[in-house]
Amino acid sequence: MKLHLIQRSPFSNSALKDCLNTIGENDSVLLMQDGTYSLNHPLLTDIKNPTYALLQDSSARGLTTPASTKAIEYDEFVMLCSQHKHVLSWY
Amino acid sequence: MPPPIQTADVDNDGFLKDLSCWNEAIACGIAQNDNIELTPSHFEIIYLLRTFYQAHQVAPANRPFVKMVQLALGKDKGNSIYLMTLFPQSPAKLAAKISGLPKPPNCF
Amino acid sequence: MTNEILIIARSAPYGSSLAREGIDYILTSAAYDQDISILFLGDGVFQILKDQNPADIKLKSHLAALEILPLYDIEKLYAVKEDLLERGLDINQLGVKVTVIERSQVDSLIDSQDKVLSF
Amino acid sequence: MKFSLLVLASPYSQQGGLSALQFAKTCLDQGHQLYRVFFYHEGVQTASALQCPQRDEVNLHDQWKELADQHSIDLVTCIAAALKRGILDEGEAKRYEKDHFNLNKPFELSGLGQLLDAQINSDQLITFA
Repeated sequence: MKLHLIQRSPFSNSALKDCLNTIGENDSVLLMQDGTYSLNHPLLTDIKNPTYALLQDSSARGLTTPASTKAIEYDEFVMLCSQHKHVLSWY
Repeated sequence: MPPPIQTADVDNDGFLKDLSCWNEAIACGIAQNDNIELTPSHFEIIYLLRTFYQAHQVAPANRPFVKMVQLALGKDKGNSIYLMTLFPQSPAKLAAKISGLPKPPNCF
Repeated sequence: MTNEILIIARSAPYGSSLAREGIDYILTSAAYDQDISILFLGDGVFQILKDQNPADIKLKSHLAALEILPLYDIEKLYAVKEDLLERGLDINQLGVKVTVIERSQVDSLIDSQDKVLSF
Repeated sequence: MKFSLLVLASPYSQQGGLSALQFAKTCLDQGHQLYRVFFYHEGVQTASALQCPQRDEVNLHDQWKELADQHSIDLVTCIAAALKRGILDEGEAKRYEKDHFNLNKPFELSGLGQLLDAQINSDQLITFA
Protein backbone atom coordinates (compact mmCIF):
# COMPACT_ATOMS: atom_id res chain seq x y z
CA MET A 1 0.00 0.00 0.00
CA LYS A 2 1.80 3.07 -1.25
CA LEU A 3 1.05 6.74 -1.64
CA HIS A 4 2.40 8.27 -4.83
CA LEU A 5 3.05 12.00 -4.91
CA ILE A 6 2.94 13.35 -8.46
CA GLN A 7 4.86 16.62 -8.50
CA ARG A 8 5.24 17.41 -12.21
CA SER A 9 3.00 18.14 -15.20
CA PRO A 10 2.23 15.02 -17.28
CA PHE A 11 2.66 17.09 -20.43
CA SER A 12 6.33 17.89 -19.84
CA ASN A 13 7.57 15.03 -17.67
CA SER A 14 7.03 11.28 -17.41
CA ALA A 15 6.36 11.31 -13.64
CA LEU A 16 2.68 10.41 -13.95
CA LYS A 17 3.25 7.85 -16.69
CA ASP A 18 6.15 6.14 -14.88
CA CYS A 19 4.08 5.98 -11.73
CA LEU A 20 0.93 4.60 -13.32
CA ASN A 21 2.93 2.06 -15.36
CA THR A 22 3.91 0.29 -12.18
CA ILE A 23 1.21 1.27 -9.68
CA GLY A 24 -0.12 -1.38 -7.31
CA GLU A 25 -3.77 -2.24 -6.89
CA ASN A 26 -3.99 -0.85 -3.36
CA ASP A 27 -1.94 2.29 -3.95
CA SER A 28 -3.21 5.87 -3.91
CA VAL A 29 -2.20 8.87 -6.00
CA LEU A 30 -1.87 12.44 -4.78
CA LEU A 31 -1.43 15.25 -7.29
CA MET A 32 0.50 18.27 -6.05
CA GLN A 33 2.43 21.24 -7.44
CA ASP A 34 2.49 20.96 -11.26
CA GLY A 35 1.24 17.41 -10.79
CA THR A 36 -2.23 18.94 -10.49
CA TYR A 37 -2.10 19.66 -14.24
CA SER A 38 -2.80 15.91 -14.50
CA LEU A 39 -6.34 16.39 -13.16
CA ASN A 40 -8.01 15.74 -16.50
CA HIS A 41 -5.32 13.57 -18.05
CA PRO A 42 -6.71 10.45 -19.76
CA LEU A 43 -4.16 8.22 -17.98
CA LEU A 44 -5.76 9.14 -14.66
CA THR A 45 -9.35 8.54 -15.73
CA ASP A 46 -8.33 4.96 -16.65
CA ILE A 47 -7.26 3.92 -13.18
CA LYS A 48 -9.32 2.66 -10.26
CA ASN A 49 -6.91 3.77 -7.52
CA PRO A 50 -8.05 6.46 -5.08
CA THR A 51 -6.88 9.81 -6.40
CA TYR A 52 -6.34 12.99 -4.41
CA ALA A 53 -5.30 16.49 -5.41
CA LEU A 54 -3.90 19.19 -3.18
CA LEU A 55 -6.58 21.88 -3.31
CA GLN A 56 -4.19 24.82 -2.78
CA ASP A 57 -2.09 23.73 -5.73
CA SER A 58 -4.98 23.08 -8.12
CA SER A 59 -6.93 26.22 -7.30
CA ALA A 60 -3.75 28.32 -7.55
CA ARG A 61 -3.54 27.10 -11.13
CA GLY A 62 -7.19 27.75 -11.95
CA LEU A 63 -7.97 24.06 -12.19
CA THR A 64 -11.18 22.38 -11.10
CA THR A 65 -11.13 18.97 -9.50
CA PRO A 66 -13.26 16.36 -11.30
CA ALA A 67 -15.63 14.19 -9.27
CA SER A 68 -13.32 11.17 -9.56
CA THR A 69 -10.61 12.98 -7.60
CA LYS A 70 -10.82 14.11 -3.99
CA ALA A 71 -9.59 17.62 -3.25
CA ILE A 72 -7.66 17.71 0.03
CA GLU A 73 -5.74 20.19 2.17
CA TYR A 74 -2.39 19.80 3.91
CA ASP A 75 -4.02 18.30 7.02
CA GLU A 76 -5.20 15.34 5.03
CA PHE A 77 -1.96 15.20 3.01
CA VAL A 78 0.02 14.65 6.21
CA MET A 79 -2.59 12.16 7.44
CA LEU A 80 -2.39 10.17 4.19
CA CYS A 81 1.40 10.05 4.49
CA SER A 82 1.12 8.65 7.99
CA GLN A 83 -1.30 5.93 6.83
CA HIS A 84 0.89 4.43 4.09
CA LYS A 85 3.95 2.22 4.39
CA HIS A 86 5.79 3.92 1.53
CA VAL A 87 5.35 7.46 0.23
CA LEU A 88 7.03 7.86 -3.15
CA SER A 89 7.63 11.17 -4.89
CA TRP A 90 7.56 11.32 -8.69
CA TYR A 91 9.20 14.39 -10.16
CA MET B 1 67.01 4.11 -1.50
CA PRO B 2 63.88 6.19 -0.77
CA PRO B 3 62.65 8.36 -3.64
CA PRO B 4 63.50 12.08 -3.55
CA ILE B 5 61.10 14.37 -1.74
CA GLN B 6 59.49 17.37 -3.37
CA THR B 7 57.40 19.86 -1.44
CA ALA B 8 53.98 20.16 -3.01
CA ASP B 9 51.45 22.97 -3.03
CA VAL B 10 48.78 21.52 -0.76
CA ASP B 11 45.63 22.90 0.85
CA ASN B 12 44.90 23.25 4.56
CA ASP B 13 44.12 19.56 4.83
CA GLY B 14 47.27 18.48 3.01
CA PHE B 15 45.56 17.61 -0.28
CA LEU B 16 47.26 18.47 -3.56
CA LYS B 17 45.87 21.65 -5.14
CA ASP B 18 46.86 20.87 -8.71
CA LEU B 19 46.14 17.18 -9.23
CA SER B 20 47.91 17.11 -12.59
CA CYS B 21 51.34 17.82 -11.06
CA TRP B 22 51.43 14.56 -9.06
CA ASN B 23 54.58 12.46 -9.23
CA GLU B 24 56.45 10.13 -6.86
CA ALA B 25 58.57 12.88 -5.37
CA ILE B 26 55.48 14.95 -4.62
CA ALA B 27 53.79 11.89 -3.12
CA CYS B 28 56.77 11.60 -0.78
CA GLY B 29 56.37 15.26 0.10
CA ILE B 30 52.67 14.84 0.96
CA ALA B 31 53.42 11.67 2.94
CA GLN B 32 56.15 13.43 4.89
CA ASN B 33 53.54 15.84 6.29
CA ASP B 34 51.95 12.78 7.92
CA ASN B 35 55.34 11.41 8.99
CA ILE B 36 55.23 8.56 6.52
CA GLU B 37 58.25 7.49 4.50
CA LEU B 38 57.03 5.91 1.30
CA THR B 39 58.37 2.48 0.30
CA PRO B 40 57.74 0.30 -2.76
CA SER B 41 54.93 -1.36 -0.75
CA HIS B 42 53.24 2.02 -0.44
CA PHE B 43 53.67 2.74 -4.12
CA GLU B 44 52.15 -0.59 -5.08
CA ILE B 45 48.93 0.52 -3.38
CA ILE B 46 49.23 4.11 -4.58
CA TYR B 47 49.42 3.10 -8.24
CA LEU B 48 46.55 0.68 -7.77
CA LEU B 49 44.45 3.48 -6.31
CA ARG B 50 45.43 5.93 -9.04
CA THR B 51 44.53 3.41 -11.76
CA PHE B 52 41.21 2.75 -10.04
CA TYR B 53 40.51 6.45 -9.80
CA GLN B 54 41.39 7.04 -13.46
CA ALA B 55 38.96 4.29 -14.45
CA HIS B 56 36.06 5.21 -12.17
CA GLN B 57 36.58 8.81 -11.02
CA VAL B 58 35.53 7.77 -7.54
CA ALA B 59 37.81 7.35 -4.52
CA PRO B 60 36.68 4.22 -2.68
CA ALA B 61 35.53 4.28 0.95
CA ASN B 62 37.45 2.14 3.46
CA ARG B 63 35.79 -1.22 2.95
CA PRO B 64 35.67 -1.09 -0.86
CA PHE B 65 39.29 0.10 -0.74
CA VAL B 66 40.29 -3.08 1.06
CA LYS B 67 38.25 -5.15 -1.37
CA MET B 68 39.85 -3.41 -4.35
CA VAL B 69 43.34 -4.26 -3.06
CA GLN B 70 42.23 -7.80 -2.31
CA LEU B 71 40.98 -8.33 -5.86
CA ALA B 72 44.20 -6.98 -7.37
CA LEU B 73 46.87 -8.28 -4.96
CA GLY B 74 45.23 -11.05 -2.94
CA LYS B 75 44.31 -11.41 0.71
CA ASP B 76 47.85 -10.96 2.04
CA LYS B 77 47.67 -7.30 1.12
CA GLY B 78 43.93 -6.84 0.73
CA ASN B 79 43.19 -6.68 4.42
CA SER B 80 42.70 -3.74 6.69
CA ILE B 81 45.61 -4.56 9.03
CA TYR B 82 48.15 -4.47 6.20
CA LEU B 83 46.70 -1.27 4.78
CA MET B 84 46.47 0.28 8.23
CA THR B 85 50.19 -0.40 8.69
CA LEU B 86 51.02 1.43 5.47
CA PHE B 87 48.46 4.21 5.82
CA PRO B 88 47.62 4.55 9.52
CA GLN B 89 44.24 5.50 11.01
CA SER B 90 42.10 6.02 7.92
CA PRO B 91 43.78 4.09 5.08
CA ALA B 92 41.42 5.01 2.24
CA LYS B 93 41.56 8.71 3.03
CA LEU B 94 45.29 8.90 3.64
CA ALA B 95 46.14 6.79 0.59
CA ALA B 96 43.89 9.03 -1.52
CA LYS B 97 45.70 12.12 -0.25
CA ILE B 98 49.16 10.74 -0.97
CA SER B 99 48.02 9.39 -4.35
CA GLY B 100 47.00 12.87 -5.47
CA LEU B 101 43.25 12.21 -5.55
CA PRO B 102 40.86 15.11 -4.91
CA LYS B 103 39.85 15.92 -1.36
CA PRO B 104 36.52 14.33 -0.50
CA PRO B 105 34.06 16.93 0.78
CA ASN B 106 32.72 15.14 3.80
CA CYS B 107 35.32 13.16 5.66
CA PHE B 108 36.51 15.71 8.19
CA MET C 1 20.46 -2.85 12.03
CA THR C 2 20.46 -3.58 8.33
CA ASN C 3 17.55 -2.24 6.34
CA GLU C 4 16.49 -3.29 2.88
CA ILE C 5 16.59 -0.06 0.92
CA LEU C 6 15.47 0.32 -2.66
CA ILE C 7 16.70 3.24 -4.69
CA ILE C 8 14.59 3.96 -7.75
CA ALA C 9 16.82 5.57 -10.35
CA ARG C 10 14.58 7.31 -12.85
CA SER C 11 16.70 10.24 -14.01
CA ALA C 12 18.79 10.14 -17.14
CA PRO C 13 22.45 10.92 -16.49
CA TYR C 14 24.41 14.03 -17.59
CA GLY C 15 21.60 16.49 -18.42
CA SER C 16 20.86 16.88 -14.72
CA SER C 17 22.99 16.10 -11.67
CA LEU C 18 20.20 14.09 -10.02
CA ALA C 19 21.30 10.70 -11.31
CA ARG C 20 24.83 11.32 -10.06
CA GLU C 21 23.63 12.57 -6.69
CA GLY C 22 21.55 9.41 -6.46
CA ILE C 23 24.69 7.31 -6.95
CA ASP C 24 26.47 9.32 -4.27
CA TYR C 25 23.65 8.46 -1.88
CA ILE C 26 23.83 4.80 -2.83
CA LEU C 27 27.59 4.62 -2.21
CA THR C 28 27.17 6.35 1.15
CA SER C 29 24.37 4.04 2.25
CA ALA C 30 26.34 0.95 1.28
CA ALA C 31 29.29 2.11 3.37
CA TYR C 32 26.93 2.05 6.38
CA ASP C 33 26.11 -1.63 5.89
CA GLN C 34 22.65 -1.30 4.42
CA ASP C 35 21.16 -3.85 2.04
CA ILE C 36 20.76 -1.78 -1.11
CA SER C 37 18.91 -2.62 -4.31
CA ILE C 38 18.63 -0.33 -7.32
CA LEU C 39 15.76 -0.22 -9.78
CA PHE C 40 16.41 1.55 -13.07
CA LEU C 41 13.02 2.78 -14.23
CA GLY C 42 11.84 5.18 -16.94
CA ASP C 43 14.68 7.38 -18.18
CA GLY C 44 16.82 5.87 -15.43
CA VAL C 45 17.56 2.95 -17.78
CA PHE C 46 19.79 5.36 -19.74
CA GLN C 47 22.15 5.28 -16.74
CA ILE C 48 23.24 1.74 -17.51
CA LEU C 49 23.98 2.08 -21.24
CA LYS C 50 27.46 0.86 -22.20
CA ASP C 51 30.00 2.95 -24.13
CA GLN C 52 29.29 6.17 -22.22
CA ASN C 53 32.03 8.62 -23.06
CA PRO C 54 31.34 11.94 -21.31
CA ALA C 55 34.94 13.21 -21.19
CA ASP C 56 34.24 15.67 -24.00
CA ILE C 57 31.30 17.21 -22.16
CA LYS C 58 33.54 17.55 -19.07
CA LEU C 59 31.49 15.29 -16.84
CA LYS C 60 32.42 12.16 -14.92
CA SER C 61 31.27 8.86 -16.35
CA HIS C 62 28.12 7.61 -14.73
CA LEU C 63 28.72 4.07 -15.91
CA ALA C 64 32.25 4.06 -14.47
CA ALA C 65 30.76 4.91 -11.07
CA LEU C 66 28.13 2.15 -11.40
CA GLU C 67 30.87 -0.35 -12.23
CA ILE C 68 32.23 -0.13 -8.69
CA LEU C 69 28.94 -1.17 -7.04
CA PRO C 70 30.16 -4.79 -6.56
CA LEU C 71 33.04 -3.46 -4.45
CA TYR C 72 30.36 -1.94 -2.21
CA ASP C 73 28.54 -5.31 -2.14
CA ILE C 74 25.63 -3.93 -4.14
CA GLU C 75 24.62 -6.77 -6.42
CA LYS C 76 20.85 -6.37 -6.74
CA LEU C 77 20.30 -4.22 -9.82
CA TYR C 78 17.02 -4.27 -11.70
CA ALA C 79 15.84 -2.61 -14.89
CA VAL C 80 12.29 -2.43 -16.22
CA LYS C 81 11.87 -4.39 -19.45
CA GLU C 82 9.15 -2.25 -21.01
CA ASP C 83 11.08 0.95 -20.26
CA LEU C 84 14.13 -0.46 -22.08
CA LEU C 85 12.00 -1.57 -25.04
CA GLU C 86 10.17 1.75 -25.22
CA ARG C 87 13.57 3.45 -25.58
CA GLY C 88 14.77 1.05 -28.24
CA LEU C 89 17.32 -0.59 -25.96
CA ASP C 90 18.10 -4.24 -25.47
CA ILE C 91 20.14 -6.06 -22.87
CA ASN C 92 23.23 -6.23 -25.13
CA GLN C 93 23.53 -2.48 -24.95
CA LEU C 94 23.83 -2.42 -21.18
CA GLY C 95 27.15 -1.87 -19.43
CA VAL C 96 26.37 -3.37 -16.03
CA LYS C 97 24.77 -6.65 -15.05
CA VAL C 98 21.11 -6.13 -14.22
CA THR C 99 18.09 -8.34 -13.71
CA VAL C 100 15.43 -7.31 -16.20
CA ILE C 101 11.97 -7.34 -14.65
CA GLU C 102 8.54 -6.50 -16.00
CA ARG C 103 6.45 -3.52 -14.99
CA SER C 104 4.02 -5.83 -13.27
CA GLN C 105 6.79 -6.97 -10.90
CA VAL C 106 7.80 -3.48 -9.75
CA ASP C 107 4.93 -3.10 -7.28
CA SER C 108 5.85 -6.18 -5.24
CA LEU C 109 9.57 -5.32 -5.41
CA ILE C 110 8.83 -1.95 -3.80
CA ASP C 111 6.46 -3.46 -1.25
CA SER C 112 9.09 -5.96 -0.12
CA GLN C 113 11.48 -3.21 0.94
CA ASP C 114 11.86 -1.47 4.30
CA LYS C 115 12.62 1.91 2.74
CA VAL C 116 12.33 3.36 -0.75
CA LEU C 117 13.73 6.56 -2.21
CA SER C 118 13.85 7.78 -5.78
CA PHE C 119 16.24 10.06 -7.62
CA MET D 1 4.74 9.73 14.03
CA LYS D 2 8.29 10.63 13.09
CA PHE D 3 8.68 12.44 9.75
CA SER D 4 11.75 13.60 7.86
CA LEU D 5 11.77 15.69 4.71
CA LEU D 6 14.14 15.64 1.76
CA VAL D 7 14.15 18.94 -0.11
CA LEU D 8 15.57 18.75 -3.64
CA ALA D 9 13.76 21.75 -5.09
CA SER D 10 15.59 24.94 -5.88
CA PRO D 11 14.15 27.76 -3.78
CA TYR D 12 12.50 30.50 -5.88
CA SER D 13 12.81 28.42 -9.11
CA GLN D 14 10.49 25.66 -8.01
CA GLN D 15 7.50 25.28 -5.72
CA GLY D 16 8.88 22.29 -3.83
CA GLY D 17 10.55 24.31 -1.10
CA LEU D 18 7.31 26.09 -0.23
CA SER D 19 5.40 22.78 -0.24
CA ALA D 20 7.96 21.26 2.11
CA LEU D 21 7.69 24.20 4.49
CA GLN D 22 3.93 23.97 4.62
CA PHE D 23 4.09 20.22 5.08
CA ALA D 24 6.53 20.70 7.96
CA LYS D 25 4.25 23.22 9.68
CA THR D 26 1.22 20.96 9.28
CA CYS D 27 3.17 18.00 10.68
CA LEU D 28 4.11 19.95 13.77
CA ASP D 29 0.56 21.32 14.17
CA GLN D 30 -0.73 17.77 14.19
CA GLY D 31 1.70 16.83 16.93
CA HIS D 32 4.00 14.73 14.77
CA GLN D 33 7.74 14.80 15.27
CA LEU D 34 9.91 16.33 12.57
CA TYR D 35 13.16 14.41 12.93
CA ARG D 36 15.19 16.11 10.22
CA VAL D 37 14.93 18.25 7.10
CA PHE D 38 17.69 17.34 4.66
CA PHE D 39 18.58 19.66 1.79
CA TYR D 40 20.14 18.04 -1.28
CA HIS D 41 20.56 18.74 -5.02
CA GLU D 42 19.35 22.31 -5.76
CA GLY D 43 17.60 22.33 -2.37
CA VAL D 44 20.92 23.22 -0.72
CA GLN D 45 20.45 26.81 -1.93
CA THR D 46 17.78 27.15 0.76
CA ALA D 47 20.56 27.23 3.37
CA SER D 48 22.14 30.45 2.12
CA ALA D 49 21.67 33.20 4.68
CA LEU D 50 22.34 35.77 1.96
CA GLN D 51 19.15 35.24 -0.04
CA CYS D 52 17.19 38.47 -0.47
CA PRO D 53 13.77 37.88 -1.96
CA GLN D 54 11.53 40.92 -2.27
CA ARG D 55 9.85 42.03 0.95
CA ASP D 56 6.47 40.74 -0.24
CA GLU D 57 7.83 37.27 -1.00
CA VAL D 58 8.53 34.37 1.35
CA ASN D 59 12.13 34.15 2.54
CA LEU D 60 12.61 30.39 2.67
CA HIS D 61 15.84 30.54 4.64
CA ASP D 62 14.28 32.72 7.34
CA GLN D 63 11.10 30.64 7.49
CA TRP D 64 13.03 27.41 8.07
CA LYS D 65 15.24 29.12 10.61
CA GLU D 66 12.21 30.40 12.50
CA LEU D 67 10.58 26.98 12.48
CA ALA D 68 13.81 25.31 13.59
CA ASP D 69 14.30 27.82 16.40
CA GLN D 70 10.75 27.23 17.64
CA HIS D 71 10.74 23.45 17.39
CA SER D 72 14.45 22.57 17.44
CA ILE D 73 14.41 20.81 14.07
CA ASP D 74 17.57 19.45 12.52
CA LEU D 75 18.26 21.37 9.28
CA VAL D 76 21.01 19.46 7.50
CA THR D 77 22.51 20.51 4.18
CA CYS D 78 24.49 18.00 2.15
CA ILE D 79 28.07 19.20 2.34
CA ALA D 80 29.18 17.83 -1.04
CA ALA D 81 26.20 19.31 -2.90
CA ALA D 82 26.52 22.58 -0.97
CA LEU D 83 30.24 23.21 -1.42
CA LYS D 84 30.11 22.97 -5.19
CA ARG D 85 27.14 25.37 -5.26
CA GLY D 86 28.87 27.93 -3.07
CA ILE D 87 27.09 27.25 0.22
CA LEU D 88 29.77 27.31 2.94
CA ASP D 89 29.89 27.73 6.69
CA GLU D 90 32.75 29.51 8.43
CA GLY D 91 34.82 26.36 8.85
CA GLU D 92 34.53 25.31 5.21
CA ALA D 93 35.30 28.84 4.04
CA LYS D 94 38.59 28.61 5.92
CA ARG D 95 39.26 25.12 4.61
CA TYR D 96 38.73 26.20 1.02
CA GLU D 97 40.46 29.54 1.51
CA LYS D 98 37.39 31.66 0.72
CA ASP D 99 36.84 35.13 2.12
CA HIS D 100 33.14 34.67 2.82
CA PHE D 101 30.63 32.19 4.12
CA ASN D 102 26.84 32.13 3.97
CA LEU D 103 25.65 29.25 6.13
CA ASN D 104 24.85 29.73 9.82
CA LYS D 105 23.09 27.85 12.60
CA PRO D 106 20.53 26.35 12.74
CA PHE D 107 21.49 25.13 9.27
CA GLU D 108 24.45 22.80 9.29
CA LEU D 109 26.62 21.06 6.72
CA SER D 110 27.00 17.32 6.96
CA GLY D 111 27.38 14.19 4.88
CA LEU D 112 24.81 12.00 3.15
CA GLY D 113 25.02 9.66 6.14
CA GLN D 114 22.59 12.09 7.78
CA LEU D 115 20.05 11.46 5.01
CA LEU D 116 20.48 7.73 5.47
CA ASP D 117 20.04 8.15 9.22
CA ALA D 118 16.85 10.15 8.58
CA GLN D 119 15.54 7.51 6.20
CA ILE D 120 16.23 4.68 8.63
CA ASN D 121 15.14 6.38 11.83
CA SER D 122 11.97 8.12 10.61
CA ASP D 123 8.66 6.45 9.98
CA GLN D 124 8.37 8.41 6.78
CA LEU D 125 10.80 10.36 4.58
CA ILE D 126 8.95 12.63 2.15
CA THR D 127 10.72 14.05 -0.91
CA PHE D 128 9.88 17.54 -2.20
CA ALA D 129 11.28 18.20 -5.66
